[in-house]
Amino acid sequence: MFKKILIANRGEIAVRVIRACREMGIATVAVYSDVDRAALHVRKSDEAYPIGPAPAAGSYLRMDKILDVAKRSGAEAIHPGYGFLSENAKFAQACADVGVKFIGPTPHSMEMMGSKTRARQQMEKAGVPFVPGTSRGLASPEEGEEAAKRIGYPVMLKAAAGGGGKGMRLVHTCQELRSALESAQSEAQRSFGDSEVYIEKAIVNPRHIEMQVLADEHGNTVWLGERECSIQRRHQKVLEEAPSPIVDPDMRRRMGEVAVKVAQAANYTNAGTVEFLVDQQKNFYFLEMNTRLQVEHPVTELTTGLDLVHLQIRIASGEKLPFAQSDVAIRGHAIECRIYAEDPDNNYFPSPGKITVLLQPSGPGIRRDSGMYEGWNVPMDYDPLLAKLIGYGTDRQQAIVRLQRALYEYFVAGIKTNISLFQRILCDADFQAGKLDTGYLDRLLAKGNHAVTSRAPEPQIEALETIAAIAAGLFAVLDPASPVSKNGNTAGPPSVPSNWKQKGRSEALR
Amino acid sequence: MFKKILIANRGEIAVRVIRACREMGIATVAVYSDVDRAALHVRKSDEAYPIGPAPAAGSYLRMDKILDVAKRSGAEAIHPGYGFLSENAKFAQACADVGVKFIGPTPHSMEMMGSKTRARQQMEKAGVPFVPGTSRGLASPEEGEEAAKRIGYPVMLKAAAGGGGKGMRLVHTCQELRSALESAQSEAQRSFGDSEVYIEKAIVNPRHIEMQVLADEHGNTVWLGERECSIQRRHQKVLEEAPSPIVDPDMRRRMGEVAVKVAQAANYTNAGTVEFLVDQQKNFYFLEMNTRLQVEHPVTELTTGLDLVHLQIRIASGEKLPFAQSDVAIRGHAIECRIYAEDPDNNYFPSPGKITVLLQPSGPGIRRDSGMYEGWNVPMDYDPLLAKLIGYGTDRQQAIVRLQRALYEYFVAGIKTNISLFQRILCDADFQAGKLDTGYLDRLLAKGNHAVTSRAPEPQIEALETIAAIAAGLFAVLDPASPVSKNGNTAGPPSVPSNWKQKGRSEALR
Amino acid sequence: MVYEIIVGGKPHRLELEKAAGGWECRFDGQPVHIDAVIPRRDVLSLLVDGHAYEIKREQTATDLHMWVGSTRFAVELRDPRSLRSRQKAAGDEKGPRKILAPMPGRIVRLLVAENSEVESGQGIVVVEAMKMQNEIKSPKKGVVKKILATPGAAVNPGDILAIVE
Amino acid sequence: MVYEIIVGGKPHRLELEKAAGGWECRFDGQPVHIDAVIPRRDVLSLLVDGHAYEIKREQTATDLHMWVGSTRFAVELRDPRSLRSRQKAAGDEKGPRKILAPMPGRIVRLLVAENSEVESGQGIVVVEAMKMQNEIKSPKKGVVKKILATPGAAVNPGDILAIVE
Repeated sequence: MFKKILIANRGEIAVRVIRACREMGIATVAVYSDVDRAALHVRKSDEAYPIGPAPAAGSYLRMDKILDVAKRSGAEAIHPGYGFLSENAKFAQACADVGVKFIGPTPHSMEMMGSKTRARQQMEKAGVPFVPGTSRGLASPEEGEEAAKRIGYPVMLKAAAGGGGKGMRLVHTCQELRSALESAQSEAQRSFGDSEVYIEKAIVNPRHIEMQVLADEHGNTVWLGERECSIQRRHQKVLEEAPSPIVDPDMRRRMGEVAVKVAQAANYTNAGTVEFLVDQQKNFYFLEMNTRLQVEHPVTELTTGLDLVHLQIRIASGEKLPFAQSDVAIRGHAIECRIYAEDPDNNYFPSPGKITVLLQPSGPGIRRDSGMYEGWNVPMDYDPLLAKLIGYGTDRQQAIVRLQRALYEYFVAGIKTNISLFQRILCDADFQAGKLDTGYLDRLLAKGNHAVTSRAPEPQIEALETIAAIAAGLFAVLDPASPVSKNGNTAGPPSVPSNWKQKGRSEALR
Repeated sequence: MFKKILIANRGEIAVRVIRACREMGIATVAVYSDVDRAALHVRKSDEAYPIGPAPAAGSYLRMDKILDVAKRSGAEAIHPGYGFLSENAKFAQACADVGVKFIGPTPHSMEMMGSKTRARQQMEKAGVPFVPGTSRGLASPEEGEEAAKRIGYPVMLKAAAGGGGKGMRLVHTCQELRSALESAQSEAQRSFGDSEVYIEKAIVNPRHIEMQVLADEHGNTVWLGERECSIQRRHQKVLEEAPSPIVDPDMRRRMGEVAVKVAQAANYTNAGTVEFLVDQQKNFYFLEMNTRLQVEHPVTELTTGLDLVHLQIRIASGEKLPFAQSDVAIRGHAIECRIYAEDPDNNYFPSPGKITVLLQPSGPGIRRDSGMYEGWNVPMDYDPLLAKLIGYGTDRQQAIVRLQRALYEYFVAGIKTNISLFQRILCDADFQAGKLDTGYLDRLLAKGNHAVTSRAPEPQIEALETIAAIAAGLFAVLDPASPVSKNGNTAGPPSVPSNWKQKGRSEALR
Repeated sequence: MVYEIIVGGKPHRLELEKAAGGWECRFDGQPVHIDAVIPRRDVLSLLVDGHAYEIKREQTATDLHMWVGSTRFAVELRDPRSLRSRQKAAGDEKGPRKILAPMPGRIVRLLVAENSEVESGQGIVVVEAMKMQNEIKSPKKGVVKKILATPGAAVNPGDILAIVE
Repeated sequence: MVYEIIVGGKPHRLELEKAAGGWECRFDGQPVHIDAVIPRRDVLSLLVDGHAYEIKREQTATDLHMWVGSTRFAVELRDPRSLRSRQKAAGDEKGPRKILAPMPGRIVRLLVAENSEVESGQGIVVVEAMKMQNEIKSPKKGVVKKILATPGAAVNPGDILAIVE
């Protein structure tokens, strides 16, 4: 087993990996950018080294600096977390070159899965079901029109190197195809330096369901159950659960077997996730493979009783999987809420800044993986994931009510968070009925961003307003920090909400 | 289902029940004594009413005041938690008399189990195995000598109304018996107003293992697996786990079946626990039944995936058990540490007072049920249980390392806690090997109350001393709250550690 | 102690007087007995006629909010004895309007030049934070009198980015 | 900044000087570069040559402790510029000794009368807290000069219960 591991990441996932290492008796090495000196992962590690300025390109993405720290500190392995360098085959190769174990798959597997068309070709050989379409880039508009005619409209154009919605176009008719293809290709070229675009049948209202797999370096591969990840906004997952409300044991086994086939076809090792699109008839199609630990791995941990990070480390150190497929059983239900620093009242703008008050939930059925603390200044330079709140219950209903209770206890002041969004989702009738697809969240938000208050009856709101007013007065009297006439500011915030556009918010987080 | 429940308790268990009620959409009514106005259970409830002065006899034990609050607030049911009125059959009867549902068994079942001799007689009829001895009080010393001769020395004298070690005497020879019986009888009379004492074969180095049962009001009774509770100090449990390291599936099933038989013989309803003594040959003997929710119920919740408080409330509202015995499966391993306000460096003196700093652990496999918060003044009037830290893992080893990690993160300043004791237990070789009995903890403590530091190699300690010294200086410079020359106090704490005697620390907590 | 408090758009008068076991209050003249405790900074435990409320206070540079449970209320609090009075920014449609940074971030680019005419809702400047780009828009039709934002520069919430008149 | 610090029974001299990216320290004359941050009150994150330490400070009326990870160190800190100097309680075996309450509690009963002779370790007074009774004992053989504890009364940590001479 390794004696020391470097964690090439920050935030909640760095803390999560540090905890696993401490549990396994492994010393930890943190790296941090200039704005992360006081971050939780630095506080919790055994060693910590600065690697550069705030922008990730100068620090968390700098392979040379990270490998230099590994050398200096004597770390024998590197855990990349998710995002940053986690799916960078070059980094995995660079680790191998200097004799540091990369905790993840081989560079070869990562490269194969890095290109969507290459992965499709490989999976086609292995007999994996995927959405009808071409497995190669379109050479001409004519080729595209022909393929679209064969598979039937609507079709989706996708960048081979893509992700995060870039280089993607939904095309409904033959007339639209040519211009859509041109713009997809140029966007793909701009975004990824690769204009390759292929075509797929567009699945109407698909679900996004993924299967966790784990493979050791001795040829054993197992699946650990699916995660329902259909609740997304701007191609960004917001809430995930396991099991999926629509997957029964037979479908789970079939998906699991396909996922294992995918992993084996790629000679995959360590933890990985096979993503599927699922149509309304519950047909599932291979979408892509994520060659790293996912943000949402805790829901699988809670329903299987396993610790995926422990297992990642054991696999990387050469151990065999300590259990067989037949030992894996799914019990209960788990739901994860991604607590983001963003403002639900203002079109989910990012909201970095200082956390002035933090009340955190705990108790039965609640797991909290967090990278924040009261007094911490959330930097503006990274993605806005602050923490994950995961509820577990005997069944889905109990997981929901436990999360509702925990969200009620969760309070963050100083910055905005999306906590109220989860309260909306969890009490929504469609969500409770499990009627989900990737358009679900946009539809919910389109209903109007009602504050939670607006659902309460009017007299109750008035009563609570009275309480709020009395409380304001008592705070002023009892708590010396309270400023009276604080609102004398003539400027005020801009009264017209601006529109935010996403610009490649970390695909890593999907 | 009930619309409103009164919680006749305080501390972590009141918070735990309030959370369950919120999850079930039930309004909560808290009661509090004068020193508990700022307690967490008052902060978290929907309604709260004062019921008197700090001493429990004037507040939490006052049936009249509590029932008055139930009436005023319109609560339809009362959850008694553990301790206080939870095993008081008169209170259960008084609730029934005014039409408020007591969430627990009937007064009749409670009374039957309240007397150890009466329970023995009843269980004898039902064919339950228990330690050889008399099931009636001894009428004379001669009767005692005769019984002891029949069952063989060593024997244990026990008060019928007993608990907490009161009225108990271990007798090794015939010569000691007479005077031991006299002193046990007079102690039983003084402690319980009842001098009845019976005799049992003394089990050498027994384990204390208990079985959780659950019975609805429609005749269905199930067992939910055992808990190993052998780690005790002064008859007070300190750390519990599920499953027991020595119980295999067959033994579990046999103990479970006996426990169900015990419950059925008492017409038992709601949650209860059947305690067994287990000898070195793994024979188990009925000891007593606890007619309430136990402090250590979370370890059963984690290994079964069930929520016992939800189930208690559903049973009390008349629902049938939502599962059958065959649906119950034990998975993984859970260990609970009871965090007490007591000073491990000073013979585990109680340590009430203000919590000035509180850093609390979370993350994978960690459940924290707590009644404390930073800034809270822990009153001196109640038992010292502050919180429970429960670790869950795929197996016992993983539960241990996760707890060690979480204990490392746990920090309480201002008062003393027994956190370091758990670090000692969890890294002890006998504990790790599962070699436990009720004398285990006394033996461990007798090895000398080494601070955790004393196990580190000397150079490491010196290095850490240097860090401590530098830190003290930097605190003084950076943190304005730091007082220099704080130690100018001429008095200092008493230099001779005093000896503490237990005086009936809440048996409730067993 | 007397406060004027605006909540839900309506002004209220709150009188607080310390009494045995709590506070005697008058809220818009109505008497209420309140038991209040601050268990920790910015958290208030209120008991009103048996009902228990945990209220959290959130203060930013510009706003004061009270969270009653999970429900947030914007509150304005004035001590009538204080000389300061609040200048309403509303109704200010005619004059020059400052465009402020809504969060910390970095200026990515300017979308208009000084003295150009802009429509209401037209983008003025792009600010990036947390991997997202935010187009800050003009609150009104008018002329961009001044641009204070510099591409590449860091901004803090409340910093003036531009002035439209 | 210069401090005299006693830890592990030994005195040390600590010089601290603010420097680029941290502090230049001299610990007993040895130079060390330290990077220090206080993420929250009473918590200090130290980086020393790559090694990371989280130190918690615990202060009571009488003691100052540093927790390095899970290990606690009693520390005495003196600013040599300060006029106050610490009077050592140790070596005080000969004079009168105050017996102090070690925690908040209630006096249950007195075990001796004023002016009675007591042995070292003999119980003087019983204090109850958290359902446990604590016999507070004499630290030395001598005569109970004064008893300040009254049965039924509440005591706070550090309150003088009796004086033995």
